[in-house]
Amino acid sequence: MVRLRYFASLRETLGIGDEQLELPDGVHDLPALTRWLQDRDATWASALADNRLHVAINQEIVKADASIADGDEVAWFPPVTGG
Amino acid sequence: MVRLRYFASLRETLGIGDEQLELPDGVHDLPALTRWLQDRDATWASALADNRLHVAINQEIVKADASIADGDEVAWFPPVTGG
Amino acid sequence: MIRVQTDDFDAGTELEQLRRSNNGQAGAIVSFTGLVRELNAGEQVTQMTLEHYPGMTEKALEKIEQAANDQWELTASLIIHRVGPLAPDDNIVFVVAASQHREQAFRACEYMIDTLKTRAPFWKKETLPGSTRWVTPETTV
Amino acid sequence: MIRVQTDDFDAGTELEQLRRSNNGQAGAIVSFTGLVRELNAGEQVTQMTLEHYPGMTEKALEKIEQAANDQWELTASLIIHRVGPLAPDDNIVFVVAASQHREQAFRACEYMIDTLKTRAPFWKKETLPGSTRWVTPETTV
Repeated sequence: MVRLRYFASLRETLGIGDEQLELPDGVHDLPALTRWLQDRDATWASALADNRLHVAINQEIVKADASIADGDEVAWFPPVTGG
Repeated sequence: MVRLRYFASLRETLGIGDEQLELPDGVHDLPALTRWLQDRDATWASALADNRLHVAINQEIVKADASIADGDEVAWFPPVTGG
Repeated sequence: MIRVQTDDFDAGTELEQLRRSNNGQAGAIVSFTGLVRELNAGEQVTQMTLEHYPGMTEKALEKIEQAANDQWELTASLIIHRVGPLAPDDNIVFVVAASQHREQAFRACEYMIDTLKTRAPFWKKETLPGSTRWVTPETTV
Repeated sequence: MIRVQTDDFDAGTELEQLRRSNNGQAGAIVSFTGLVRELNAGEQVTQMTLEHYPGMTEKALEKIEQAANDQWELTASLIIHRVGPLAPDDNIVFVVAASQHREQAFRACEYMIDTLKTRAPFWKKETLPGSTRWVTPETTV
């Protein structure tokens, strides 16, 4: 299982903030997982295509080609605006 | 009359913080006034020879060649150390 | 020390605590307070809601504080950030650096708030009269 | 606003007052607090006395505050400096700049304390165990 999280405007666009799923067959890195999610529908396809999104794996920001393993927590979010 | 003021370590060295005097004949600028005060004795001569001293006329820092007029308040002091 | 909280904080209490536990060490304390502004990007803000990523937020703030302590000689440091609903003039964030030397305190405090603004997972949503909008890095200060 | 006083000040009260009178304007408040250090230039300081030049001090501080407001867009500014006898950890000086933009607040606050340290007529005398000494620019921070 992996835990997937979506924050802020992305959470609102997708209508979901948190989900758990079995890592799909053949998905071992972030690009593959993102593509798999984008295949869900047009909303997911377009929302996750935004190259300003950041991704954190296990609560650490990662690069676009990061690998993913069972048990990971993966989060997508727009640029941060705290402070 | 001019009012003369001395602060901090200079005040302690001279043993005086504040005095009033008639502007001596021929004294129209800071170098002349300083020389006149240095003529008082060896303590004054040496204390006012310190080129790190600052001078304010009417509570504004001035350059070494500033002119002096009757009614002025002239202050000598070491480099400031507030804050 | 870092804290993420919905409750308000009192800048004075925090500064006074730092001063009392100073033990004669620091000569300089620099603080940054971030407040909710009433006007942002030309629009009247009536409320602001701060969302964050619990867990990651704390890790990010701890990392920022640690990096500041690695780069500068600090006797104390503090980051407090609020989450949840806020109104104009409400406190959002409080960042403090104490050091023997004022330059170190200024540099460390500015580093912490600058880094927090680009690295810590907080998102601001503004309520305007009749609408809401997510703040973007272009419309924040 | 500037104040020269023998009484202590409360940084929290001052910051809270700034915040309450902010009217949604400033998003950033930067403050500098200067404290009496216990150890200066390797020596134990048991007391410090701050002498100043009454009249000129106020003019100098007003000029510094005015120059900061001329250079940066501030919504509020404040300089408080104590004079008279002080003990380790006591407050000496409090400098605050509030602005819509945090960079402006940081630059203005640092400018005011830096300029105060070289221009405002204050002199520190330290009491050490068994002696006293005037602080010089070389032995201050």
